[in-house]
Parts: sequence; structure tokens; C-alpha cells
Amino acid sequence: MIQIENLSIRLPGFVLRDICLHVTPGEFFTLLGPTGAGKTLILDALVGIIPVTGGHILINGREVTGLPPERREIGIVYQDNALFPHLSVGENIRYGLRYRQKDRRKTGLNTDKLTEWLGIRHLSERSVLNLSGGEKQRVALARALATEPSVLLLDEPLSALDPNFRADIRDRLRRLHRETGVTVLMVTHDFTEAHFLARRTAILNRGRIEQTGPVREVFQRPVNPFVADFVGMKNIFPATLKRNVASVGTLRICLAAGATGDCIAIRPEDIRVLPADSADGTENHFPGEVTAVSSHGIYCDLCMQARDVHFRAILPYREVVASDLREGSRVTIAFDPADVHVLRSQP
Amino acid sequence: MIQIENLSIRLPGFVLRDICLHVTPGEFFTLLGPTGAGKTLILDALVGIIPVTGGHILINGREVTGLPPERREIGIVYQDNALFPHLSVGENIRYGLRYRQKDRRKTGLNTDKLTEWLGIRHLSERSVLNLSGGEKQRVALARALATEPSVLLLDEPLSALDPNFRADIRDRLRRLHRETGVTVLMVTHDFTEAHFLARRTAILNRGRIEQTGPVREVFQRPVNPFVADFVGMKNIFPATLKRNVASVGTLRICLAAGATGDCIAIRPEDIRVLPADSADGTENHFPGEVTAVSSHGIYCDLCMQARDVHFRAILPYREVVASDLREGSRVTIAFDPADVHVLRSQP
Amino acid sequence: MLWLTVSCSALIIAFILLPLTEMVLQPSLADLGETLRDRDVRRAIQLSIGTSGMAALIAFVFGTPFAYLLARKQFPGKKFLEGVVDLPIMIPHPIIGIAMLGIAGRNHWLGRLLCDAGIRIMGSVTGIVLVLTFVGLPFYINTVRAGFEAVPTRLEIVSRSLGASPAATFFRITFPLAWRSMVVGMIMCMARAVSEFGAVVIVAYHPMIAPVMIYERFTAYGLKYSQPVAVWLILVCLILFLLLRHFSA
Amino acid sequence: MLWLTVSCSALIIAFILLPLTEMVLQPSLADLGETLRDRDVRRAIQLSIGTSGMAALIAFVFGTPFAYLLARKQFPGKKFLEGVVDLPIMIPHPIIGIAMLGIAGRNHWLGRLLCDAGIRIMGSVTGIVLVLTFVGLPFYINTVRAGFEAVPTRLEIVSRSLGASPAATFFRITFPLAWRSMVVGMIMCMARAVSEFGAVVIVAYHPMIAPVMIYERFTAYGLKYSQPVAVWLILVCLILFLLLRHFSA
Amino acid sequence: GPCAARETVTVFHAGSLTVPFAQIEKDFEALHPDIDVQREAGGSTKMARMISELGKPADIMASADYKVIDKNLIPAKADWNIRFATNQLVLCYTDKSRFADQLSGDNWYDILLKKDVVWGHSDPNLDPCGYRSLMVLQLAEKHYGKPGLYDRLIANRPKENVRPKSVELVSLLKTGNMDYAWEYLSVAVQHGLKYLTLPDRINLGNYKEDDFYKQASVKVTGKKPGTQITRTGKSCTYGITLIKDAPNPKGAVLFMEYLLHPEKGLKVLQDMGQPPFIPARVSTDQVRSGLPQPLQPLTVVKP
Ligand SMILES: [Mg+2]
Ligand SMILES: [Mg+2]
Ligand SMILES: [Mg+2]
Repeated sequence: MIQIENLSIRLPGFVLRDICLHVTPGEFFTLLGPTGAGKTLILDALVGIIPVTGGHILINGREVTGLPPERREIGIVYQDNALFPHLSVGENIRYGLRYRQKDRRKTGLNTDKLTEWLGIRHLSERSVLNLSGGEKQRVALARALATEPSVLLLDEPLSALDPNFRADIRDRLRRLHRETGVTVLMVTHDFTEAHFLARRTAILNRGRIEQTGPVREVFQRPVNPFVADFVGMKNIFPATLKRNVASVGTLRICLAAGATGDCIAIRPEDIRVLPADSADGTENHFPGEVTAVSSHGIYCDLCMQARDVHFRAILPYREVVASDLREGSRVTIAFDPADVHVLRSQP
Repeated sequence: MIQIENLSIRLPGFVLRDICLHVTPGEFFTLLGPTGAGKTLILDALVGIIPVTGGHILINGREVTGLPPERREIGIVYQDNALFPHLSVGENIRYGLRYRQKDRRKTGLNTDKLTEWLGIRHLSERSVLNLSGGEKQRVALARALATEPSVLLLDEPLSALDPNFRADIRDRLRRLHRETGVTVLMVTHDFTEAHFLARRTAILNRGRIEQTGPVREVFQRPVNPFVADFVGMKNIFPATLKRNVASVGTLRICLAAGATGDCIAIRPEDIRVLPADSADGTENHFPGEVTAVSSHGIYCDLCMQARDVHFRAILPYREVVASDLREGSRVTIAFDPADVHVLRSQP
Repeated sequence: MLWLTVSCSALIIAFILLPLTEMVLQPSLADLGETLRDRDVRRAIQLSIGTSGMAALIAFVFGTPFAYLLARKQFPGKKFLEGVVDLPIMIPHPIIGIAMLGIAGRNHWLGRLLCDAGIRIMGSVTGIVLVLTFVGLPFYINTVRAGFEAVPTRLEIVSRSLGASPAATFFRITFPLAWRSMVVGMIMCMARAVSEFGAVVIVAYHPMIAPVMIYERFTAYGLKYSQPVAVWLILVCLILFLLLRHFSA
Repeated sequence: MLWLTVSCSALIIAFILLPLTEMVLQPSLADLGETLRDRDVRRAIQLSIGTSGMAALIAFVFGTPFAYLLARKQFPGKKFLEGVVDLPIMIPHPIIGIAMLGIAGRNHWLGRLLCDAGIRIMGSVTGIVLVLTFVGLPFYINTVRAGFEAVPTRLEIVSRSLGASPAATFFRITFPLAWRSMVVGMIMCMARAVSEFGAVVIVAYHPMIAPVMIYERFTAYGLKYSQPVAVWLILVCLILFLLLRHFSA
Repeated sequence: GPCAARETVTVFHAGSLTVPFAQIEKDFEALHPDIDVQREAGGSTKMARMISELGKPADIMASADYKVIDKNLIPAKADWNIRFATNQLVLCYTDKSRFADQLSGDNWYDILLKKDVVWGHSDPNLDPCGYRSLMVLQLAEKHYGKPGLYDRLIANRPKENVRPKSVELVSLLKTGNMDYAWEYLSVAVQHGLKYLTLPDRINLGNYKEDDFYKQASVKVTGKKPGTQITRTGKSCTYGITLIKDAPNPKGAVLFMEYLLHPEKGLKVLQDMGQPPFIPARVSTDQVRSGLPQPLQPLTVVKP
């Protein structure tokens, strides 16, 4: 369990302000944000290597704000794995055991089980220098978990991996979390990782938390344009709202209910692309023209223009082929009023 | 135009063998492969900074195999942008002009137009040190194109960028290529980038080219399991083929036509997940059970088991919600015989 | 461009090697043998190696924590300390000797303190070791500091997060990863110390270290008698350093 | 742990600074003034600064290409060359002087060559500069080599791909990014050179550089007459180096 | 180690005594294994100053000019002075020296005047051999009747050719950095140099010519930089004394006893080309009676 209460850190050129985060026991929590948002700084404060200007950090209910790292009982895995290069795989994993011997007897989790789960048992005698990127990250995970820390901190553990190893480590992370029940705080800038792994997330921007909540909720209901953009709502328009109608350019878009705000956002996958002059019963359907089609493999990005508004939609590649959509195709752009989210750009 | 004929490079611990690549004038070509496949080595040979053991390199029909880099008329953009830190943005972009002055008059492409297109005209007087990652990469692109090289080489130009900048640079790259008509060879390990940008691609593995062809064709018709895996065909099974039936475990899978090979592969997005005990007219439908559902935001990964075979499918998130698919759901796994690809693991 | 580079490099190599090889090749084997049978020569070379080895050891003991401090911590006045560390390189050698004698005499409180403790600086092995430590320290500290800087701080953070105290972290992580630089630093420190003459000749003419003996023989007997000593000293040092470098590689 | 580190560091700082400050503070202002009015003293300090500055300049001209070679190229025997570069650090100073005289005399072909060209090494400014270059070179080359290594090779590759020749690349990219290390290297070289005594006293007793004068005054007249000269030399050097460092930062 | 346990006798001596004293040290230490003689050689004036001005601890001081002991050490640091050897100045050279094949007793000064001839001597301020070399040149001007010879010679000897002690010049001769050097006869013999002997009237080797020698005078620096004292010509006479606050007077007397013994130390000097006084001489009876007991029988009074 991690409680961060009103944490402030003042550095030359950067300020972290009033951070409050509660990670419940056994939860997998992700801290999301672009580069330079202050994510790593929060991890550093949790590890105990930078002095905090204000606020408190509690781990499992114990105040650790002033404690040195070795007395915090945390495990940490970095993007660059930070394995001890002069030790073998086994020595790396067993490194912390001598300092946490007593805890080990209690729960009975042992390194054998851990290395078994992570599929690195056979590597025990090997030097860590000759491992693949994925193996290195698994060893780093085993090392962090071997001491059975109260919490596990992950600093973009997947970012530096080749795509083929990334999925493997991601899968193992999820399984490990389920099987050990350890509390995890993961820092990343990739929202899909949060989807896959976490229940709740917080979005950090320029030293402030913009939104906290369940991953799917943040994904579906961002509170402001920054979060909306960050979670991939590519259709974000300044709008004038009057009751349940939003005016965007010369378009009038229906909302599910009256709301106040100055922006609307629509997920690109919520936009349906229908044949020209057809409709499927929704209030919001506009004739438009495809301005660009970009393939991304399985799915395609469609840019469309309806009068003076540019929409972006994501469609499975096979649908694009089936409907023969290409630059210049005339289409109907449709979306449900429930999929139109109202945001405020100023809090 | 780039012609690489039977290029061989022998290094301690690595050998590049008999590489043949033809990039036609004005083409955008991607060289794909996992880390350590030898992609950067091919770029180094094209730039002219490592001696080749055998073979020839021609640029625009001119043999350049033995020429120093300054006489090859190539532009290069690296992942880490490699901007000259002591020069301003403008000085970086104009760096090569004095050496290629004569060519400039001919075509009339000037740096003003270039910086306009790349949206960095206002940065001209700025130091390159204070730019964002995306701005830096745009300056690097402008610098490489300012001398109007015969070919433009890109070494994973998007890999080091934050996701928010990545899409921007990718879009600009595509537009630049269209507007300048320059021949581009891009190295990457990300297949979706190839989809978006390139017409043709080559897959490199351990110093050898595994497959060359149009991106969509390599994506749809990989010639061997390595390429299949690399392009994301998650269902790759060793199979015994008899006429147009493949036996995988205890399942018998119909093929569109008789073929020889020892493996079959099915794209995860080609697998349809239907309600239990239903069918949609295809020959291949098997009762199965969902073993795992992982969300990745817009789409979900489904792991399913049909008897002794594990299938993986990708479904839009909304479909998963609509069909209420979860661990343990009983389903019918269906796919068209035309979507079953026959591969040979040995060439 | 390449041609210029290579010829400049060749010139420098020749400039360094030519005088030395000429000197090493001049003495006959008979001279070399006779010199080695001279007890004073053997004693001087032993003393040179011993005192500079001692200096390297002192640099190791006291310099290692300092190098660590410089590598890891940021604090006001750090630039100044870095300057102080380099100071012994630029202080003219006779001044070093004079300055040492200045505080070693009975006229200085420190000298009286040392004297009362029975420690003599002038004309003693202690004095030689002190002077050699003074001139060798910058080489040790700068080398080891770079060695510590090459150990990623993250490794130390991870070690501490796993429960190791700062001391345990140093001995289990930092030291094993930086000890090579310490060996190299000690070699550099010893190399610098074994070459010192000007400061030592002021502090201790006797007991005679090899450079002082070489100087004495050169000025009193001429080249013929100083060269063999020089050759032996160079050979002993070379072998020692090659062994150490080999051992640490 | 921290306490140990800090006390070791304090000890080292005191060990370096105490003798020097004591020496600098002992001469009265009157003594200092009188010393400065002595034309011989002024000439010796000027000669010291001049010759070591000259050595730094020579190191810059010939050492820069060599440092670039070591930083950028891999070739068989590179380890050996690196060892050769460090050699002047470990060669005892009197041996350096002796070796230089060994090839400068008429008994050596090189000496005859120089002699016929009218170049004298013994007792000449040329000889002093040569010896100082010898002892200062490693400092210049090692510093500048590190400076070149800090310039990413990619920048040079990009420059060449844009049409710049190797020479143009060096002057437009490598040099502007590494010149600071050259200034620091020249400072280090000059600092080492200005401190040399043992090698110079053998090659040239006259003209007298400051360290030789300090040694002579100390042995012939005692502390009282050598200290003021030492203080002036240290002050002049310090000011010079601070200025240079400031200028290059 | 075993070395540290031995008592030491510190001897400061003129550079020109280095070779014989090294032999004497070896013989003496063989006889007294418990004593380590530690010698420090330099220009005599400088060595004397190191004792008188710097207070460097020493037991014995042997000077190439006994006057140095009188002027620098007595009475503060020493009480008496024993003259124990003589020497003379010669012009040393090697096969490779320029014009060596033409050198003779009649034209040496012409050769030293040649522009491309490099010749030198030791520092008159630090080493008696240095001012004695200058005295030889002054006396040569008178002896050969060539007014201005001295100044012309000095004008052809750049300051760079002056080294702190005479024996250093031997190396310069042998490496070919120098063509001619002024040395003591003993040094020339000990180092196997070729040398030109000069007439007794100018070589400072015969005390009977002291009246002629007196005409030469050289100004040298005094006790601090800038002050000057004058040295006048006198035959080369070596003096030795015991330093008053010697750390090891017992061992020092033992060594001196060995050195002054006609069959021991003085014989070594003789063998190495340096004529000793046998027996050694002191100036007055009063001085003789003030000597340590064991030394008295080894000396005679001769003013
Ligand atoms: Mg970070
Ligand atoms: Mg690469
Ligand atoms: Mg002895």
C-alpha cells in the first residue's frame, strides 16, 4: 500500500506540486504522463533518493518520508534493468536476501518459485552480460521481488525492450502481479500498457496530477483536453454548448445530455464511416469526404472533412478494403451522442 | 535510386551475406528487422563509413562502393538526430549547402520551402539544444534534405521520440516524401511504420534478407515462420499437410488450395469469434473457450483454446463488450480457408 | 589529413622513445651486471619502489573516499576542491620539498608535534613517502573518480532499495565495479611518484632513492655510471607496471 | 560512511593546502617586494612561464592530431602507443634530462645534425622547451583525447554525408566541440611543465628557470631567500591558470 | 631492516672528492660494518652554506678550499681546520672535442677563444673549482703577457656553460655537449679524461707560487643574494673539519682517523691522482691540541 500525501518537490527548473496518490494493497497502479511530466521524480521520492520539500509518503501505513532507501522495503525495476554486471543471474536475484531474511520465512515465497514463474531458472549460473533484453528484465523483476517488498515500483519497464520481448514481459508482469499479490506502481508514457496491466491510473502533466481513476474511465471520460489528447481522443474541438447541442465550426453536434464545458472530444474508433447519403439512426451524421487513408497494419487511420471540421476515425483494414475507402471517397460520418465527451480546458 | 548488389560485410562476430536491394527512384523503401539483424550495418555501408568485403553499391546508377561519404550525395537522419550542438537551427540546416551549391540552382528547392513544410522556419535563430525531441528530428530532416541528396537514409527516425511526437514526424515524413520525390530507405523494427510510410519492404534477419516485396504482401503472405512472427501472425502452428487439409494437433483445418509446407499461420484479426454453437458458413469453425482477455485500449487480445490448439484473436474493444466475452466464455472460433497461410520453416 | 595526423603522431612517438631507447641501449651488459651487484644501487631501487608503492597505498586508503565524494556528490565549493586536487601537478617540485620542510621543522607547531611523536620528515623514509604521496595523489584521485563515475548511480540505488546499507552497497557493488580503476590509479600514482626527484632531493638526500642516485652519479661520475642505474630503474618499473596492468585487465 | 568519507577528504585537502599556505604566508610583504625588484627573479619567472607556454603550444600543434588518432581510430599496437604516451610520467626526471643530453651531444648523429643546424640543446631555451614538452605531452594528449571521444562520431559522419571533407569536418564540427578540452589540455600541460625541475637542471642550469633558481637559492641561501621566489611563481601561475580556465569556461 | 640499525656518519664534501671518498667509504664501512657513511657532494661553498645557513645536520665537511671552512664555518659551526690534500687545475677534453688534435700548451687560450668551441667551468659562487678556473685565466693573462685575454675568454663563454659543480662538466664533455672544461687534475684522472696540464705559475697547484697566485681575485656572492665577497688566488688546498653539533661525533672521528691515515685514506687519494699532505697539516699548535685525541698524531703544524 502506498500513500502519497501532498508531496512537493522543488528543483531548479522543475516543481512537483501537491501530489496525492493512494495505491491500495495488492493493486496494480500506473502513473502516466509524457516525458518531463515528473514521473521519475515521484519514483525517486518513493525510493528515497531525493529530499522532499513537503508532504508525506507512507508505505503499508508506515511513514517513510525521512527513511533511507534500505529501510523502505520497496523493490524497483528500471527501464535499463540496472542489473549488477559483475554478478551472475543467481547472485543478482539473491542479492537482497541477506537483509530481509526474516520476512522470507513468513510468507514462504522463495526465489526458486520466482525464477520458475519468470522462466529464468536455467540461467542462474550465467553472467547477466550475455542475456537478451527480455531475459535481463526478467532477472531484474526476480531480484526486486525476491526480497518480498511491500511495494514494487516499475520505471517504464517495457520501454527499452524490442517489441518481440515487450509482449512477453508485459504478460509475465500481469501474471506475477496476480500470483504474488504485490502492490505495484508503474510509471509509463504508454497508455496501452496501462490498459493491459492496471486497474487504476493517474495522469501526470508538468508536475501536477490531471486525473486519477480506473483506466477505462480515464480512457473514456477524460476531464480535460490534455488527458483527452493523451488517451488518444484524436477529435478534440473547441465548441460552444447550448443545452444539449454543441456548435463546432458550422456543425451542430447533439449531446446525450446537457453539460457545461468549452470543448468536445470523440474517440476515433467511435466514429462510424457509412456510405454516402446513408444513415444508421443516430442524431449525428454528416456528409463528408475522405482526405487521407493511412494503413497501420491491422487498422487504418482515416482523415475526413465534413464542411469545416476535420474528423479522424480508426477502422479495421478489412473494412476499409471492403468499403473501398480512399482519398476522395464521399462518406457519411456518424457517431452516437453518448460518445461525445464534454471537456473543460480550464479547471 | 539505390542498388545494392551482393553486398557482404564480415565483422568479428557478425556477417552480412549477399544482400541485394533495389530501391527505385522516388520510392519509399523500408528495411525491417529485429535488433541485431544488421540493419544499421547496411546503412553504414551505404553512407560509406565501413569497408565492404564484397559486392557493389550504386546510387543513381553511379558506383559509389569505394567513395568517401562526402562524395556519395546521400542524406542521413539518425534516431538520435545527431544535430550539431554548437550551431543554431539555421546553421545546422544550411551546413551542407556550400558543398552542393550547384545542384541547388537546378531544382530550385530551397531551405525556406523546406523549413516551411517542416514547420521550423520560426526556429531558425534558436539553439538546437533547447528544442523538443520532435523539433530536433524535424531540423535533422531539413538538414539532410537541404542539400537535395540523391537518396535519403533514415535510421529508425521515430524510435527515440515520445509517442505524441512520433505521429507528427511520421505524417511529415510521408508528406515530405510525396512533395520532394526523394528516394528514401528507412530502417526500422516497427512494422506499422512500414505500413504507414512505405510501398515496399525487406525483412532482414541475422545478416540475411528473408523476404522482399510490397508491404501489404509481406504482411499478408510471409514466406516463412520468422517473417510471419515478425509481421504479427500470432497463430503459427507446425502442421501436416495433405492436399488442402492441414492437421494441427487434433484439429483439421481447411485450406483454400493445396500447398506444400510444414507450417500454417493465421493473422489474429482474421479470426472471428462467434457465439457458441453458431457458425457463419466458413469451413473452419471450432468450438472453443476463452482463456484470457487483455485490453489494449481500442482493441483486445483474446486467447482461446479449441481442443489442443491455442488461438489468438484481436477484436475491437466494443465488440468484446457487446458480446460479453470474458475468461471462460464458450465461443466458436471461425476463419476463412483463404486466411490460412502455408509456410515452410526451411527454405 | 590522415597523412598529417600520422606524421605528427610518429614525430611524438619518436620524440618520446628515441632519447629513452638510446639511453637504454647504450650501457653494455657487463656494465648493467656490475651495477646490479652494487648494493647501494639495489638498495636505492628498492627504496624507490618501496616508497612509491607506499605512496600509492596511502593514496588508495585516503584518496578512495575522496574520489567517491567527488564522483557522487554535488556541493558548493566542489570546483575549488577539484582545483586543490590538481594543485600538486603545477607546484614546482623544489617548492613541494621546501614547503614540506617548512612545516616539518621545530619552528612549526606541526613539526614540533611530529618531533615529539618521534616522527622525522627530513632525511627519512617517512619524508620521502610524504612527498611522493603529495605528487602522486592527483593521479590516483582523478583516475578513481572517473572509475566511480563510470558506475551507474542506479546500481547503488537498486542495491539500497534491496536493503543494503551505504557501506554494504559500496563494498558489494561500487568497489567490485571500480577496483580496476583503483589499480590503474595506483599504477599512475606510483609511476608519478617513482619519477619524482626535485622535491625528494630537498627533503631527503639520504636515504637515497634511485632518481637522486642517478642525478648524483650523473653529476659526479658522468653518464657511464648513471645510465646503468637508470636502465635498471626503468626496467624494474616497466615490469612492475606491466604486471599490474596485466593483473588488472 | 559519510563521516569517514568527509574526514578522509578533509585530511587530503589539508595535506595539500597546509604546507603550501604556510609557505605562501611566511614571507613578509617587504621580502616579496624586494624579491620582485630582483631582475634575476623576474627573468627566471618570465622564462618559466615562457618556456612552459611554448611547450603547451608545441603539444597543441603536434599533440592534437595524435590525440585525434587515438580517440578515433582502432589499429594494432594502439595499446602500445597509449603506453608510450604515458611513459614521460613514469620516467624519473633526471633520466629525462640525461636522455635528452645523450642524443643532443656531438657523439650522437642527431646531436651532430642539430649542431650543424645551429641548434643547441644544452644550456639553451630550446633545450628547456624540449624537456618541458616531454614532461607535459601526456597531460595534453590524454585530456584532448577524452575531449575528442566526447564528440559523437555520428556528427562527423553526418557532416561528411553533407559533403564536407574530413578536414572541413574537423574544423567545422570536431574542433569547435573539442576546443575547450584543448585549452584545458594546454593548461594541464603548462602546469606540469612549469613545475619541472629535475630534468631541466640537467639540461640547462643557465638560463635559470624559476624552479632551478628556487632550488639554488634554497640550497645556497636557505628558506628565507627561496620562499619569496616560490610565492611569486605560484601566484603568477595561479593567476594565469585561473584566467585561462575562466576564459575557456 | 638491518640498515636502519646502523649508525650513520654524514659527510659533506666537495664534488671533486666524490670518487676517492666513495672508495674510502667502501673500505671504511667494510672495516666498521656497524657504521653507514652517507656522503653528500656538491660545490664546497654550497655545502658549507647548507651547514651554516640551513642548519642541515652533518658530521664532517671536506672542502676543496680550506678557506671556505675558515670563512663559512669557523667559529659558529666548527673550531678547527685540517689541510689534507692539494690539487691543480687542468683543461680537460675528449677525442671528439673540436681542435683537440691541435691543442698544446701554447695555443689553448686561442682555441678557447674560437667562436664554435664550447667550454665551461663550474659556478664560482657555489664551487671553489669555479672561481679557481677564473683565477687560472687571470693568471694566464699575466703569465703569457696577453692583456685583455681574461675578458675575451669570458666573453666567449656564455653563462649557460657554467654548472653548479665541476664534476657535472665531465658528463657534458663525454656526451659531446661541451668541448673543454676546467677540472681538477684528480677529477680528470679519475674519469679518464684527456687533459692539458698548465705551468705551475698558473695551475694553482704549487704552494710555492702563492705570491704569484695572489694577483688573481674573483668576486663571488656572499651570505645572501646580492652581497659579494672577494676570493684571492691561493694554491688548491683541501680542508676538512668536524661539525660542532655533529649528530655522531664518535663515528665522525673514527672516519676522520681512517681518512687521514697515510696508509688508508690518504693513500687512496694518492692512488687517484690527488696529492695528499702526508701527514695532514694544521695551522698552529693551539689548533693541534684542540683536535680530538685520535687525530693529533696524524697531523703536523705547518702554517
Ligand atoms: Mg522517466
Ligand atoms: Mg540500429
Ligand atoms: Mg654508505
